[in-house]
Amino acid sequence: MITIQEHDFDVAHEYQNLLQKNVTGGVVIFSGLVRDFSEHHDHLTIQHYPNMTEKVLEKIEAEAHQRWPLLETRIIHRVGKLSVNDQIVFVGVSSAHRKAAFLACEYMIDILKTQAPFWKKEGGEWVEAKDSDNDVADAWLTK
Amino acid sequence: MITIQEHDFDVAHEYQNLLQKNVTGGVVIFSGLVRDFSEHHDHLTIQHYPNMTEKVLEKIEAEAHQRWPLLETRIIHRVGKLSVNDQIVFVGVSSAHRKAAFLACEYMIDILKTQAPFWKKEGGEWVEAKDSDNDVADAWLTK
Amino acid sequence: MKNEINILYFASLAESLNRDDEKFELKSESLNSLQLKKELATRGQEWEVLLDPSTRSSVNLVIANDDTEIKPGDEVAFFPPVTGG
Amino acid sequence: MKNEINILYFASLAESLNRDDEKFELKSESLNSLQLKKELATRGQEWEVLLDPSTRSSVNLVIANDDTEIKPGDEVAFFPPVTGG
Repeated sequence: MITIQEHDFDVAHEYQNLLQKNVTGGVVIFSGLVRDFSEHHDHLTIQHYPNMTEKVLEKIEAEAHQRWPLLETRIIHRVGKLSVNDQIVFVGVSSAHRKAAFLACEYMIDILKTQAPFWKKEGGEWVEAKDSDNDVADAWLTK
Repeated sequence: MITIQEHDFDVAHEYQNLLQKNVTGGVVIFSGLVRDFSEHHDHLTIQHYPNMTEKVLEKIEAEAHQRWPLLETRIIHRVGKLSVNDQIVFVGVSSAHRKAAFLACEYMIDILKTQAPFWKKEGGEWVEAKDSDNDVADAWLTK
Repeated sequence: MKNEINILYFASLAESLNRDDEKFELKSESLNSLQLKKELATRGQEWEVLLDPSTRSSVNLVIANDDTEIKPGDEVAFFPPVTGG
Repeated sequence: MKNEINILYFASLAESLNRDDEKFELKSESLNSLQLKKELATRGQEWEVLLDPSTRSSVNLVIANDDTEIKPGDEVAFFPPVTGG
């Protein structure tokens, strides 16, 4: 399931939802937070392209299920105004197998970073995309 | 920090403890659970070698900090009698960098699986070690 | 109008072009993404950013390349590289 | 006794050897892990599992190999491959 929302998410709640009775062997969770990026600003704003974002995230989720034997997957991305220490993004995976859960979780956040139409503005400046993020996404897409 | 305990752990509480004000960019968590392994039994028992277990887990944690730029790390392993769906093991990592957090989390659970002196008994049978677990641990130790 | 498309601009592009969206009338039945960008770039120097290789575009919510066909009623978007997560 | 070591057994080894631990008197000042295993294996067929390559051992909480030296007062443990996590 994927959700784009302004309000915060609850890691404990999302963790519980990933568990499937009797079959879950492992859960891997990634949670991204706002670091202290500047002496001059303490908040950032996240803009997105509604409708396209949902479509891209759903595709990322579907692709992960195709690549690995997964049980549940969850992506949450916040938009709007966020402050330092706020949670931004949640990616969670449950599986019978821990390796599949690790790979799928890392895959989803790596691809999200380069394909999902979100843009961050820190203080008055739009954040620049990182080459390193493109490199890790390319590594997934060529294997 | 590492803990070996009979009682359950709380993922939400452990997650909060991994966060360091202003500097945490990402948190990766692995939680392992008891799957339904048999029609005939619904519990397992975990034995361990006290003192040596602590020593091995502390070494795994220290090695992870040496390999990657991490903030907090946490390992919890339960012992005693567990039932299907119970949580067994928790490995959590926080870092400024998501890639470091993913690598360290997977490293710690992979090495724990092959080096920490725990033994599982499902119903009346001792669980056999898996070659696949040795292979993934060897992959870390030769790079 | 029958030959209209909807164009959306996001993030730094919306700011530098001073708009979030606009209706745009196609002069032909269809054209490709590159032709649209070239036509918009004639509006002035600030519009040449659309031809910058770093600028991304989508047609009907799917990432587009220069050859992607655009038809009346389509939703086209232009944006800088994404920075979510 | 001055020349004693403590030996611990875990999991399937503790069951098949029917003990969790024992005091064991060294006949020499020191010996290596392989020598200890060979001496214990003379107790009977079920003890030969100690010489099985899959059997792990530790000396004073550190994983040992056949060459690891054992001295009076040491804590030695024998156990099958671990299966935690």
